[in-house]
Amino acid sequence: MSHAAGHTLPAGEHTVTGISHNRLMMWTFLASDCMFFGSLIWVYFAYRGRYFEGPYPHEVLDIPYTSVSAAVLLLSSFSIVMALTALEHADMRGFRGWLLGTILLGALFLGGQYYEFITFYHEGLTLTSNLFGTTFFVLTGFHGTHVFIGIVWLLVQWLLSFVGKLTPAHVERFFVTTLYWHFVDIVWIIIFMLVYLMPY
Amino acid sequence: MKSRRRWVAILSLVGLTWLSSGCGVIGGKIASTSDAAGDQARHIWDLFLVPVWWLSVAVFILVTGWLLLNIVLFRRKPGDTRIPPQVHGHPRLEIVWTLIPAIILALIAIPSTRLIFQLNRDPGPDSNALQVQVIGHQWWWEFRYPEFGIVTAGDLHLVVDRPVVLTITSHDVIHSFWPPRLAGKVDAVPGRHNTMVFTPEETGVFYGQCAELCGAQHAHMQFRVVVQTQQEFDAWVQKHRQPAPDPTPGTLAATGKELFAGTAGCAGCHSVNPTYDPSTPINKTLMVGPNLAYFAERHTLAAFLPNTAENLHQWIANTEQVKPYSIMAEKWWKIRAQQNQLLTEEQVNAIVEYLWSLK
Amino acid sequence: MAEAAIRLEQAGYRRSALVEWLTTVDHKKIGILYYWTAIVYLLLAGFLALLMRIQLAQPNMHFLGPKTYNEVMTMHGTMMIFAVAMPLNAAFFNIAVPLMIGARDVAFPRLNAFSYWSFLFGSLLMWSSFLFGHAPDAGWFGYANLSSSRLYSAGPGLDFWDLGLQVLGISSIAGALNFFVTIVNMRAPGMSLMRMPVFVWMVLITAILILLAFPSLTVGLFMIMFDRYFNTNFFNPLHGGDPVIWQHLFWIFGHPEVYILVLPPMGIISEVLPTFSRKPLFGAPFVIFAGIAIAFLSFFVWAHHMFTVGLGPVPNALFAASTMLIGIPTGVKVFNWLATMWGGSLDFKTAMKFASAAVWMLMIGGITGVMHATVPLDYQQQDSYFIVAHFHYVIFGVIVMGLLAGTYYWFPKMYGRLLDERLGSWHFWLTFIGTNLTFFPMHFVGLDGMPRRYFTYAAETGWGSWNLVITIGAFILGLSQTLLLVNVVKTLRQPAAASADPWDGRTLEWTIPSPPPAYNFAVIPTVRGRDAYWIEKYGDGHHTPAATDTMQRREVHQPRHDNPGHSLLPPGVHLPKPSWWPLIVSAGLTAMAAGMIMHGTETLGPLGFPIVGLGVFVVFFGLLGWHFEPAIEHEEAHVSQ
Amino acid sequence: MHQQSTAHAQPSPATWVRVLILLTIATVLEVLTYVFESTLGVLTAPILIVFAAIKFVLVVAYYMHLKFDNRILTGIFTWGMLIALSIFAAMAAIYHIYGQPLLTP
Repeated sequence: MSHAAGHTLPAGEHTVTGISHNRLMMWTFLASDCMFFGSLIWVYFAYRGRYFEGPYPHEVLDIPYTSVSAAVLLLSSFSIVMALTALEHADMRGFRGWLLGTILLGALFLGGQYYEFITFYHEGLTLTSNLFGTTFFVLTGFHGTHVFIGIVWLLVQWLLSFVGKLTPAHVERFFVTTLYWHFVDIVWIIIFMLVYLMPY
Repeated sequence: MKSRRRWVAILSLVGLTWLSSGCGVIGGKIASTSDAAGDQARHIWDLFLVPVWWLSVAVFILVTGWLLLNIVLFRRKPGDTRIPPQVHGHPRLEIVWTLIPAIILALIAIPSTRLIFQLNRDPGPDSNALQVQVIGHQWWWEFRYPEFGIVTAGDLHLVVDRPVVLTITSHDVIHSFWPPRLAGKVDAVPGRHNTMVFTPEETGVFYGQCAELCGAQHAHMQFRVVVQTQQEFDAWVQKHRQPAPDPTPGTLAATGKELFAGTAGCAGCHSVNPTYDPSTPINKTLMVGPNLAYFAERHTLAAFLPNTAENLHQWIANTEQVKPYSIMAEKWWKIRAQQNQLLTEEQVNAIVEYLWSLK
Repeated sequence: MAEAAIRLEQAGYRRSALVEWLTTVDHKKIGILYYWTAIVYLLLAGFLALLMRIQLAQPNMHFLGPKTYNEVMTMHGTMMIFAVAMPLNAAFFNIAVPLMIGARDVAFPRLNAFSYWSFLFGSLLMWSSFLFGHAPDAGWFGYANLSSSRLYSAGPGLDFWDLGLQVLGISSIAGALNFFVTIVNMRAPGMSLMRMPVFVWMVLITAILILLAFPSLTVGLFMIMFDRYFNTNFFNPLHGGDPVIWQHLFWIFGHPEVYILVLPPMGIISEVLPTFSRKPLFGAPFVIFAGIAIAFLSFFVWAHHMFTVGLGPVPNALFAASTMLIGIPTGVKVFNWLATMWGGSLDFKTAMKFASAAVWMLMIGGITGVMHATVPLDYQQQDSYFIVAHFHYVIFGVIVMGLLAGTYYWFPKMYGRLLDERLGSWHFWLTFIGTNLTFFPMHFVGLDGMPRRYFTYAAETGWGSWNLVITIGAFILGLSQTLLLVNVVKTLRQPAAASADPWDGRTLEWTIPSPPPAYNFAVIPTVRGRDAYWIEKYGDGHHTPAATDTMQRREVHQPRHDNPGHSLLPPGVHLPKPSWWPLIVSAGLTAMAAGMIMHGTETLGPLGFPIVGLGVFVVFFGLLGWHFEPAIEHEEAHVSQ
Repeated sequence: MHQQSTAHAQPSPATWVRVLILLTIATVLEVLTYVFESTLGVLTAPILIVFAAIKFVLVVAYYMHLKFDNRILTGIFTWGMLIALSIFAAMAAIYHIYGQPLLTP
């Protein structure tokens, strides 16, 4: 059994640090992505309250609804870590199940976001209506794009697991995917707090 | 061969040192920051000379001297296979040359920080400071005097030895207001109003320009600062509170006035009334084009040409050649050219005559 | 090249030279591709500079119109930064880093190829704007709202700029990830971080800077794109948008970018000076820590580009202080370089000439840099030619001269030949004189009040005489660069006779033949200290004696590329397999950008989104293909065993 | 070798469940903080930040294995976060402390 999501390196790879190239690259990429979402967030925050015309945040934001979708994304972090554990234990049935669950939770979150955007649109909040619309849609939209890419990536791996291209030998590769997925989740933790819950 | 190369090196370094010593290479020009005529420009130039310039010279001599010494003393002789002592470092020296720049920077930072706050100080209500609003447009400058309800363009009238508080903003893109001999520059940003405070110290006409890329005609966005005595300024204000008298009926100028207000379409963008409602917000346009009240008194035309009758004639008749991409070229001259409605020679003469009667 | 062909022949098939270059994943070849692409762009963007200098030679010239001037000025700046300086740096990352750390390749060879192709396509996309008559014209910094509103910048010019930069940004981030992982994970045994060559250190720091700085630019460019395409309000003052936000985002990227450009050349200087002084770098740990300090501070100084924006005295004073702090590590570097030369045995080969001149230029650029950090002085100097003088001393004087030093230094590792020293000397002196003649008088016109980015000026300003000198200097500078090409052509016509170690080098790349075989090291060396090779040859002069069984002896007699008898791979060496996927994925990426540009035009608008869709499709299936393709040529490994 | 130095109890599904429970509790408390915003007053913002930080650290340390993984990775991610946070603080100060009154259209 490989430990803690494959402390073992993939076959044929020798590294100075003992960290696989892929894992090191993913963490470095995530550090870089911190600055990407950071930039979006600090523009959002600089413009906070500079809304010359409505609809204003408190008029459109639906906290109970978004709390549920935030919980859905948190739950997907749990299910993907379960999928990883299953893969480490070479439990392919469990792996496929948890992974499918993760994909569905991610899709549920995206669907929820889509529904939210449509609702806001009908309440008059658009990309162009005011600065809140502009910064809100672009920030959450980029997050949604990250989720979408994550879903596609997971879906590909899920399909690969049926044709024997994703096996317990590829646990390191899958682990790197889970890192990305969790990062998308923690970005939402910040956005949920800063955009939705923080009082205006 | 070798020695000749060395001489090339030494001579070029000596030459550069001479050049950099600034022997008569700067100053004496209409925009020289070294010829201060206002307190802000003077403070800045003083800070530039002491301590910044002299510390720079010291660093320059230290580094250049050391480098030249290295080159002269330690050049490898042909066939020399000696391996010099392998010195890896010297922690005490490292401390020394960490401290040297730190001390130099502190010597600069302290007076600099003091000056930052001094230059940004509001002169307060007792200072009798003049209030002027400066609004950048593509590509000309508008000046409003809310105290007097006067609006003008191109020429900023100030009073010698009387502080002025400029409130600077922009109507379209970012510009930067820069009268080099009087003060530094402050950006004109749409949606923000920045302030600039200074006191002109000499009378005269001073050159100013835009310093932030603002589109095709960025280079043609000048203004003049006319620094007057209090009496001259009061007279100017007095005069500008009324519109200029109408030209005598029947003269060419009177025809020009008709054209200006009528078929030539000038009045669509330009007003000749020097007054405005002072409660208008700074970012509300009064008119698309510059206010032309008392146009004949202005120093520049189209924000860069000397204000002469020939230039004015050229500008109206051939706008597209004189200042392409300007609103007047794009939205007036080109459209009229397409519709074959360009003004005739006589009509242009009449308008020139009319504008020149505004004094 | 010849070697790879032999290798592939054994695998049962042979590829044409063109296909080989298109599919190569060998870092040495990718480095050469980077190098020549960037040199061609250097000449093109330099040509643009000469056009500007003709226009400004005298007052009221009518050589370039106002709009053309702005286009030429914008493309000169943008291309010099993103398509010349950064790729030239990347060229030397590729050529030198794996060799210096004793690795057989980079961590992700195909990603490396992807970086190159997306750089090539992105830059071609931007250059193509000239063909469509709409080059970007808002300056390399593209200040909003001039750049973000179609009201003030009509036509697709700024779209080319915006989307072209996005592609180049992706290329840079991919490259930085690759070199970060390579340096952290692939050093030869014994090469601890503090034994790493200083150039490799600077590359590591640069990679971190790219990774943390570029996202801010990416986000800013997206915002400009949204403003231009979808009428959002990011920089629209009518809805409360503040154009200054773009300046923050841009300079949060832009200031680290300066160090992204300058740290690798500083690393080259730190390799060249010791080699030609026969002395180790003086205070190497301090030079390294100075680099780290500069990199860290560079994230907190961005507003010094914005002193006249109206942030208020307190932010201005704080950013001035943080900016001045950068002067300290920079000074430490300069003094350590001078101390390296002190007491050495200085051999003024062309590389050494360029490196020592770069130290001197850095001093001048540094002094004027401190002047700009002094806020009140900046009120006068901001956006004047004084600034232009300052950053050209850094960008041309340090970065380009440092990279030219690298060219003369590492040319044997690129082509197995030494560049001609006589021509090199002429090249250096003309470049040195031209640089100073061009950029020094800019200080004077700047203090005389001449603003940047003016396409013309009036005679009464009195700026004409110095501008004529500047133009003459620019032509000397521009024309003297042809000497480099002459030198290269002349050198490449001679047989590849350079020895493995022509300069009596100090680092690992000199232990292997020039040019190195495809696999670099037959045996991965073991490192016993900084200046790994020097220690093997001579000892470190203190505790570590020279090796008896030197790396020199073990490594230099590795098979040469022109010796077919030794073309087999050493046992256990697996080479990455050539691949089309990097090329395909970057083509798809560029198609996305091109489609977006089309979407913004009137004539090609309807084609836009279908082409974006096609691009997405190509990228997705390209990535799948990439994923399924084995990364390593297993057959060859078997053949060799 | 690194694994040994940072050897921890091998995480198991039980750990993941425990973390999930903590995450859920933190989220519920977060939403409650929002609900009682008027009572909490100025404390609302800091409390929300603390809960978000707790959730953030839980996911990063456990689900993303940083707690069990090589310290280098923690360092890389922390530096990225740190610089992003510092710039966030600087931008917030520039816009909300030193910001100037805006011109309304």
